[in-house]
Amino acid sequence: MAEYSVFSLLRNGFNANRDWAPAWRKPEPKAAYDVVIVGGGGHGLATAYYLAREHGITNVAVVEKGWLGSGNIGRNTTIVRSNYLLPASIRFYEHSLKLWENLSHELNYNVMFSQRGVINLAHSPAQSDDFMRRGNALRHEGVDAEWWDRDRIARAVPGLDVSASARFPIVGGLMQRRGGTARHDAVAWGYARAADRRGVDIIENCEVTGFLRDGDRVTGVRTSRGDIAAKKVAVAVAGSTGRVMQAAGIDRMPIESHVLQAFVTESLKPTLDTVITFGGGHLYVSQSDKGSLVFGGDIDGYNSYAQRGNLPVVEDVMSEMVALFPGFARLRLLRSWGGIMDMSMDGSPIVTKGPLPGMYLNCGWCYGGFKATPASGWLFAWTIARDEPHPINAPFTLDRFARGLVIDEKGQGATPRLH
Amino acid sequence: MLIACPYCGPRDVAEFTYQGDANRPRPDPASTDLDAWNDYVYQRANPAGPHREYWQHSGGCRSHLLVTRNTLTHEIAGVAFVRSAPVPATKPAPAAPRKRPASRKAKP
Amino acid sequence: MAERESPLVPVYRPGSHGNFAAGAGVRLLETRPGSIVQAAAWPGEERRLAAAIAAVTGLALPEGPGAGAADGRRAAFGFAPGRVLVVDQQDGLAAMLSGAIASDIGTVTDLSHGRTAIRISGDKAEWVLSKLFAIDFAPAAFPSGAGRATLHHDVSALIQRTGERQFDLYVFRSFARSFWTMLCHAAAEVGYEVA
Amino acid sequence: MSGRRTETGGRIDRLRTIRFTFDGKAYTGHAGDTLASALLAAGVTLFGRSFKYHRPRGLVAAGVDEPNALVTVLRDGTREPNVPATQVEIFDGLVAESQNRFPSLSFDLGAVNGLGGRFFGAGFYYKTFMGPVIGPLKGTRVWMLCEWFIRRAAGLGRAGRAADPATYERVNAFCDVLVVGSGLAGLVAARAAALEGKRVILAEADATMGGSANWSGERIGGRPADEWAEDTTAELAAMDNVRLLPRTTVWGYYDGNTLAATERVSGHKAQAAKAEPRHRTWTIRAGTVVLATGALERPIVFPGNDRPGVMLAGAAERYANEFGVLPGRRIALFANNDGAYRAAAALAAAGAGIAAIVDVRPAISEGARMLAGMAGGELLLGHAVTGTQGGTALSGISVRRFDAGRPTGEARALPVDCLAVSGGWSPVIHLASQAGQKPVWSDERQAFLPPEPTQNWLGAGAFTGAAITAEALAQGRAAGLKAAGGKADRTKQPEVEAPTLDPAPAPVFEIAVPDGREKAFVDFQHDVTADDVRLARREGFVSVEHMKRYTTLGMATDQGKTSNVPGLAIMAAERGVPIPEVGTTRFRAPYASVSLGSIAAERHGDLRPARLTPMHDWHVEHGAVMQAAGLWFRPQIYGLPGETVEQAYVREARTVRAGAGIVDVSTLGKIAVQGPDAAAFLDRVYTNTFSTLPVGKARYGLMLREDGFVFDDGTTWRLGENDFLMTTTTANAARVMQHLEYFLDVVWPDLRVHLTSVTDEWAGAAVAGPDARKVLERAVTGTAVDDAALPFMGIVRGEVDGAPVMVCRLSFSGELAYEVYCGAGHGTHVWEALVEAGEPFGIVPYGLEALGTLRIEKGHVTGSEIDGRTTARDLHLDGLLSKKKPFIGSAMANREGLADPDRLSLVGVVSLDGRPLNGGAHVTLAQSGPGGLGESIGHLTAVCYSPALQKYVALALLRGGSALHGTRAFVSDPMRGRFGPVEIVSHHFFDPEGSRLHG
Ligand SMILES: Cc1cc2nc3c(=O)[nH]c(=O)nc-3n(C[C@H](O)[C@H](O)[C@H](O)COP(=O)(O)OP(=O)(O)OC[C@H]3O[C@@H](n4cnc5c(N)ncnc54)[C@H](O)[C@@H]3O)c2cc1C
Ligand SMILES: NC(=O)c1ccc[n+]([C@@H]2O[C@H](COP(=O)([O-])OP(=O)(O)OC[C@H]3O[C@@H](n4cnc5c(N)ncnc54)[C@H](O)[C@@H]3O)[C@@H](O)[C@H]2O)c1
Ligand SMILES: Cc1cc2nc3c(=O)[nH]c(=O)nc-3n(C[C@H](O)[C@H](O)[C@H](O)COP(=O)(O)O)c2cc1C
Ligand SMILES: [Zn+2]
Repeated sequence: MAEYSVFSLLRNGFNANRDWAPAWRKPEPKAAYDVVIVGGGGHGLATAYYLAREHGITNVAVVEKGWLGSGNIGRNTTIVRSNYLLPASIRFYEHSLKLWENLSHELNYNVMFSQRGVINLAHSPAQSDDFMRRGNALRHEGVDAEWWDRDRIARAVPGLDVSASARFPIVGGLMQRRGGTARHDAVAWGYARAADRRGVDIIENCEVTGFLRDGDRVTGVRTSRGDIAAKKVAVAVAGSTGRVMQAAGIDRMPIESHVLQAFVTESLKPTLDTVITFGGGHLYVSQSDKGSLVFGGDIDGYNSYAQRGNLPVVEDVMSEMVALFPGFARLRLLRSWGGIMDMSMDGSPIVTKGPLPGMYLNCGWCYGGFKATPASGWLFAWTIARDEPHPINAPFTLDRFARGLVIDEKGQGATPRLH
Repeated sequence: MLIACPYCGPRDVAEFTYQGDANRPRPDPASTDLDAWNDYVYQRANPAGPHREYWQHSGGCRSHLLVTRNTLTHEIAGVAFVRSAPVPATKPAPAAPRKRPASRKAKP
Repeated sequence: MAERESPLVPVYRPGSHGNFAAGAGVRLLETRPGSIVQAAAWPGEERRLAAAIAAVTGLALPEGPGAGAADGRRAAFGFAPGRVLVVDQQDGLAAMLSGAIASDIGTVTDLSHGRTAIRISGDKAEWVLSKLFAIDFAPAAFPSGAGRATLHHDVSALIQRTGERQFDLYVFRSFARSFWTMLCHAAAEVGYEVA
Repeated sequence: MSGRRTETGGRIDRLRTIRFTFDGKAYTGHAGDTLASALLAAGVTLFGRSFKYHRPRGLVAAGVDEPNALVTVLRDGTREPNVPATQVEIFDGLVAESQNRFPSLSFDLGAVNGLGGRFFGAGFYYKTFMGPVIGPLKGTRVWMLCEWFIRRAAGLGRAGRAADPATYERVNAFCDVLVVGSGLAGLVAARAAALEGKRVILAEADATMGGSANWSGERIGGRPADEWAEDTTAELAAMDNVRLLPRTTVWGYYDGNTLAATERVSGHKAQAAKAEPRHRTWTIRAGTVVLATGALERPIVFPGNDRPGVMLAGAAERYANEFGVLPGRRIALFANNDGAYRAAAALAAAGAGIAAIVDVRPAISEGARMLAGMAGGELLLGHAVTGTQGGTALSGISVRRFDAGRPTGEARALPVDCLAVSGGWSPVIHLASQAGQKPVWSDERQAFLPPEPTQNWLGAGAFTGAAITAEALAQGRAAGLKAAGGKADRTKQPEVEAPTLDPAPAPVFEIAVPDGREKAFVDFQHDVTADDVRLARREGFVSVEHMKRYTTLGMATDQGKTSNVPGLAIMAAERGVPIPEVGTTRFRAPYASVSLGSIAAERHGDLRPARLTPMHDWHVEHGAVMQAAGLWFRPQIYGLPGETVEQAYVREARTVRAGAGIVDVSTLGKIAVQGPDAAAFLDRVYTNTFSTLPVGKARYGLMLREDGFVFDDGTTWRLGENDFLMTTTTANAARVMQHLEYFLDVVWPDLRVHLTSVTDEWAGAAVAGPDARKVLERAVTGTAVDDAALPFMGIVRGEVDGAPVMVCRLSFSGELAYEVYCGAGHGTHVWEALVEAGEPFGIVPYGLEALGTLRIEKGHVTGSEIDGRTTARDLHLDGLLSKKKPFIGSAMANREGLADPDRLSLVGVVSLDGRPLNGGAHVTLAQSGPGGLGESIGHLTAVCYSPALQKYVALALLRGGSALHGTRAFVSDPMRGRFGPVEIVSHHFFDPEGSRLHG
C-alpha cells in the first residue's frame, strides 16, 4: 500500500483520486492467531501495532464489534497532556506524550497532534498550591510545566473572563505547552492502517460473545463470526469491560461504566488557541481545526451503556462554558453525544496480565484514556509479548485495590463517579 | 430522567445522588475477611441491562431509594425506599462463582 | 432578648421592580417567623407525631406525603418520611414541641435561625417558581397546604402552598441572599413588589 | 434593486416596512419576512461562501434546513455567528453580515481553494503536512505551521469576545400532552387532546403556527389552509388548558419523557420589553408526546447543483406563497416526485415564468400532469438536469434524457435564473431517534420512517410518512385523542381540497455524469461531493459512520438535514447494497442549533450561589479580604492600610498568642445527631468512642472511608443523652452528611437516629489566646466560664448580650480557646459583643491565613493533609483508631498498601535560609536547584511564617516521615524557582505538651 505524502496526494489528484486503496483490509477472521485483541478502539489498535512493530508479533487479530473506532476513541474531546500528580501516572502519561510527538511520522498518517498547550485554571490560593505541587512533581520527573499568572493567561486567551468579579476568579494556571489535541478518528485510522500494513488482521463487525477455555486458561474467543483460537487474548474494550469480563466468567470488576457527554458548537474562525480547563467546576474546552469548540464536563454519574446522557449535565457544562467565556453565550450548540467510560475505583487504569491465564487486561481509563493511547498500546504490547509488565505499567495492576496500593489522583476513594 | 420517589413523586434526576450498585452486601462490621471487604468496597457487577442501584433523593426528602433501572435504556422498572426493602446484610449471592484474579498473590 | 437579623437586609428593597408597569405579577415578602422547627417521627410513630403537633399548634395534618395545613399564623407540612416542618410566627415553638414529643415518638430540631422564610404571592407565582424548581406547581398537583422538598441547583428549599396563589419557601440561611437575588431576577420579567 | 416581490399574495404585512442592513448595505422588507425572504425580494442571490472551497452559494431552503445562507447577526455589541438567514425574522435596525469570505462576499480570496479541489478531496489532510520524518523538523512543528493556515481558512462565522449582555432563563413545564410541530397534524392533535380537558403544550419552531399549511395553497374546510390554521390556533389560544409556544424549537428528547425546547423570546424584536430574556429554555416533562414535526425536502445531486439559484422546490413554493417573493423570473423544476408540480403551479400563479419541468420519471400521475398544465412550460419526462451555468447566479441549466438510471443523449441548454429541485421528502424523525433506535427504511416513500418508540410518544402527519393532507389530519386527530386517553372523537375531519398526487418518489438520488468536470455536491456547507463519497468507499470508509467522519458529510451546522439521505444512497449504490443496509448516522440533540446561553440560562453570569456566614457583612466592613472556600466566603486577612498579606496574618496570629483573637467558624459543617441510638451510631462512624462521652462534653473524632483512608475530622458535642452536635470540616460537610445518611438508611436502618443539617442554625466564633477566658468572662452571662465550670472540652450554656449561646472550650490554635455558638440570626450581635468585650485585651479578628498559621505551628491537620490519600498513621492520628470495636474503615485500614513504611507521612519543615516556603513545593534530600533537581521525597502541604518560632515553617508529607526528623534537606520548587536548605522536624512546632491550651 502506498506511502502517504504530498507526492502521492498530487499524483492521485491528477488521477481523479481513483487509485487510493483501502486504508486497511477487511479480512475474514482466520481460525487461530498468536494474539487476539478484543476491541478496535485506540488502545486495541495501538496494541496490535506495537506488538508488530516492537515485538515482531504479527499474527494478530483485532476484533471489533462495530465499526472501527465506534467507541470512545471516536467520541472524546481529544485532549492530550501528561500533567498528572502522582509519579506512577506522570511516568505513564509522559511516556505517551513522547510517543505522540512522533506519532504521525511513525504511522505515516497525520493524526494532527497539535501541541497548542493545555492550561488548567486555578481559582484560589489553595488550588494554586495544588497545581504548584503538581507542576513541581512534573518537573521532578523531567516533564514540562509552568505557571502562568492571570495577566499572561488573559493575553493568551481573549474572551476569557479574568475579572475579579467572576464567581470563581482566575488567579493563574498550570500550563503544559507540550500538551494539546489530536484528531481522534485519525488516531484510530492511523493505527489501523499501520498495523494492517504490518500484517495485523482488523476484523470489524465481529463481537466477542464468549471466551474459549481450557480449564482456567483462555484459549481464544467466541465471536459473532465464529470461534477464533489464540495463544493470548488481550481485552481492551474500555466502557464494555464489565460486559466482556462477564463473558469470561468474571462477574465483578473494580469498574463501573458511566456515560460522559461531550459537545461541539458550530464552526467558528479561530477563537481559542489552547486547551483550557476550568478549576471552579469541571469543564475542558478546545477548538478543533474545523473550527468547532469541543467541550465537556462531568460524567452523568450513573451506570450506563446507552452512549447518551441527560439534561442536568448539559446545563452544568453550558453554564460553566458561559461563566468562563461570557461572550460564548451567543454561540450555538451544534451536537452532543455520549461515550461509555470505564470508571475505575481509584480513577487510574489497569494494564496488566491476567486475571485469567492466557488473558491480558487493559481498562479503567476513566476520563483520560485518549491521551494514553500510544503508551497504553506500547506497554500493553510489552506486557503481552513478555508476559510481564514494563516498570511503567507495573503499578497499574488489578490487585492493587485489594492490597491498598491505589493510585488515586483525586483522592476520592472507591466512588467512581467522583474520579 | 425522572425517578419516582415514593415520598415526593417523580422528580428530575438532578435532585438525586447516585449511590451505586445495590448488590453489595456489607460484611459483618467485625469481620476481618479482607476478600469480603474488597468485594464490597471495590467490586461491581456493572451489568448491561437491569441494575439494582441506590439513589439518594438528596435534593428532596433525602431518602435512599432502591431503583431498578436498565443501564442500556435508562428505563426505570421500580423504585422503593431502601429502608423498607433492605438488601440482605451479609449474604453475598453472585450469579456465578467469582473468579479470583490470577495475579492476586503475585507481588510486583 | 436580642433582635434576630435577617440575611436579606442588604438586598431587601421594598417597592416595585422589574417590568411592573402593567402591575406586578408577584409580591415577595420575608415573613420572619419566630419559630421554624423540624419534628421527626420514628418509623411507625407518624400518627402520634401528628397528634402532638396538633395538640401544640391546633393544626390538623392530613395523612400522606407532603400533606400540610396552615392557618395564617402557624403552618405545618410533611417534607420527608416522618418529618414535618412546623412554623409559628411566635418564638418558643421548639420548646413546646419538645414537651409534646416524647423520645419514643421522635425528635425535635430547632431551625428557627437556620432557615429563611420567603413568601411569594400573586398571579404569576407559579410561573416565577417554575423558573427555579422542577416541580409541578399547578393546584391539581400541588394543593393548598401541601409541602414539597426540592432544590434549585445547590439551594435546597422546602415549599408550602399557603394559598391559591401563595407559596412559602424555606431556604438555608447561608444561601438566602443568593437565592433572593435569583428569585428577584426570575420575577423581574413579570414585575415584582417587595413588601 | 431588482425587485422580486410579487404584487399581491403572501402572508407578509405589506403595510409595515422594516429597515435593516446586510453587509453594510441598507434594505427594506415587510413584517413577516425572514432575512432570507427580504434579501431574496431585493434581488440578492449570493448569500454565503462554502466551508472548504469558498464557493459562492445562494439559498437552498426556507427553513431550519438551510445549509448555505449563514449570517452573523450583530446586536448588543456582540456577535451571533452562523444563523441561517431563513431563521432570522427581520426587525427595524437588524444588522447582519455574511461570513467566511475575505475581503467581500462577491470577491473572496479563499475561492482559490476551489482550484486545488482535486487535491483536497475527503481526508486529504491525513495524508500530508506531516513534515520530514527525521531531522530537526520532525515532530509536530511542520504540521502546526500548516495547521495555522488551515485553521484560518476553516471555520464559519467569527465569535464575539465581548460578554453577552442578554439574559436567558429556564422554565420547567409539566403537561399531559406535548405536541411538537404545529402543522395541520400538530394543530388537530393539540385540539383533540385539549378537548379532552388535558393540559396541552403545542410547540412550534416557526414564528407562526400552521407549518406547511401557511404555504401549501391547499383549502381546508372550504377556506385557504393558512386561514384554517389561523382559526384553529385562535381556538386553541382561547383554551385555558393549552399553552401555545411559537418560536420554540424542541431540540432534545431525554429520558423519562423529558424534552428540552428553546423559545426565542425577544431576539426577533426591535426592542425587548424590560427584563425580558432573549431566549428561554423549556424543560418539559410530558405524559405523552405527539411528534408532528413534518418532513424536509431533499435535493438531487447533480453536477453544478450548488450554483446560487438552485433551490428546493418546496422552498421556492414557500417563498412565493408565504412571503410573496419569486426566487426567479424564469424557473425550471427538477423532480423525482409529484411534489414539485404543486410548486410549479404556485410559482406560475405568483407570476413566474416556468421554463420547464424536468422529471426523471418517464410517467407521472394525473394530478401532476394537471398541475404541469397549470404551470405552463415544457414537461420533460424521463429527463434530468446534468449541469448548470452562471457565476454567482444561475443563468442556465443543461438537460439530458435520463434512461435506466443514467443520462443519455445530447445536452440541451435552458436559460433559467432559478432551478427548483425536489428529490423527495425525509420525515423529521430526529427527536424520535435520539434515544438511539434505528429508523425504518420505506421503499415506497424512499425515506427513513420513525423507529419504534422507546418513550411515550405517538406520531402524526408527514413525520410518519403521511404525505397527503387528509391523512395527516386524520393521524393528528387520532394521535391527539389517544395521547389524551380519550375515546370518542369530539372533532370533525375537515374537508380537504388538494390536488391528488402520488406520494412515492422515484429512487433517484444522484445524476452521475461520467467524466463530468463539475462537482456534484451532497453536503453543500461542507463541500462534500458525490466523488468524496466514492473516495471514502474506495478507501474502505464504507460504514455510514465512517463515511460521515471521513468526508464530514452531515457534520455541518445543518447536521445533514438535506444531505444525509442522498449521501448514504450514493454509498449504497456504490456498494451495491440496499439503503437500509448502509443505514443512517446517529441522531443527536440538539435537533437544531441552540444558544449556549439559553441552556446555561439563569446560571449565566452567576454560576453558583455564594454561601455567606451570618457575620459576612461585618467582615467586609472591617476590611476583610474575602476568600472563596467551596461555596462559602471567608475572611483571609483583615488587613490594615499598607499591610502585606504576610504582615497582616503575622500580626493577627501574634496577637492571638499574645492576647486574644476571634475568628468566624460558622462554616464548619454541623449535624444534629439525635435519638436513642445516636451514641451507638457515632461509635460506628468514628474511629474512636463516643458512647462514653459525658453529656456536656465534646470530643475530637476521626472518620475513615470504607476503604480505610481518612475521610474527615471534627469535634462532636454531647448536648444531651440522645442529642449530639457533630461538626465537620467546611469542605466535607455535605459529603459527611450523605455518608452518615447512607449508613442509617442502607446499612443500619434499625438504628433510631435522626440527622439534620444545622450548619446554618448556628453562628460560631472561636475566641483564642491567653486572654480568651477574660474576654468570655466579660461577655458571657448566666454561666461561669472558669476552669472548673468549663474545663477543656467542656460545654456550658449562657447568654451574650441577651442572646443565648453555647460555649465549648476547645482549641485549634493551641491556645486557651473557646467556640461560642449562637443562633445564626444573633451571629453579628454576639460577635460584636465578643469583640467589644475583647477590646481591653487588644482582641483582633483573624482570618484563614492566621488560622492556618496557628494550626501549622501546632501541627494540626486540615484538608491539605486529609487529601483523600492519607491514612491515620500517615497523619500520626493512629492513636484514635479504637481497637475495642469495629468502625467504618477499620477492616480495610491495615492493608499492606496502607501500612507501607514508605508512605508519605506528616512532618514539619523549617526554612534554613530565612526565606519563605511555598505551598506545593517539593522536598529533596540531595541538593536541588535550577541546574538539576534531586529526587522528590514529597511536598509541603501548608506554609507560613511562624511568629512563635520566628521562622518560615511548613507541614509536609514526606517519604520517610518521622525517621527524617533532624535531617537537613532541600526545598525544591522549580515552578517558582525557589530552592534552599530546610530542616525536617516534628510537626509539633509549638508547645508540643499543650500547656497553653490548659492555661
Ligand atoms: C466524551 C468523552 C470525552 C473524552 N475526552 C477525553 C480527552 O479529552 N482526553 C483523553 O485523554 N481521554 C478522553 N476520553 C477517554 C478516552 O476516549 C478513552 O479513555 C479511550 O478512548 C478508551 O480507550 P479505547 O480507545 O481503546 O476505547 P474504545 O474506543 O471505546 O474501544 C473499545 C472498543 O471495544 C469494542 N468492543 C466492546 N465490546 C466488544 C466485544 N464484545 N467484542 C468486540 N469488540 C468490543 C468497542 O466497540 C470499542 O470500539 C473521553 C471519553 C469520552 C467518552
Ligand atoms: N410529501 C411529504 O412527505 C410532505 C412533506 C411536507 C409536507 N407535507 C404536507 O404537510 C402536511 C402535514 O403536515 P404536518 O403537520 O405533518 O407537517 P408540517 O410540515 O406542516 O408541520 C411540521 C411543523 O413542525 C415544526 N417542527 C418540526 N420540528 C420541530 C421541532 N423540533 N420543534 C418545534 N417545531 C418543529 C415545523 O416548523 C413545522 O411547522 C400535509 O399537508 C402534507 O401533505 C407532506
Ligand atoms: C473532537 C470531535 C469533534 C467533533 N466535531 C463535530 C462537528 O464539527 N460536527 C458534528 O456534526 N459532529 C462533530 N462531532 C461529533 C460526532 O458527530 C459524533 O456525534 C461523535 O463522534 C459521537 O458519535 P455518535 O453521535 O455517532 O454516537 C465531533 C466529535 C468529536 C469527538
Ligand atoms: Zn423524595
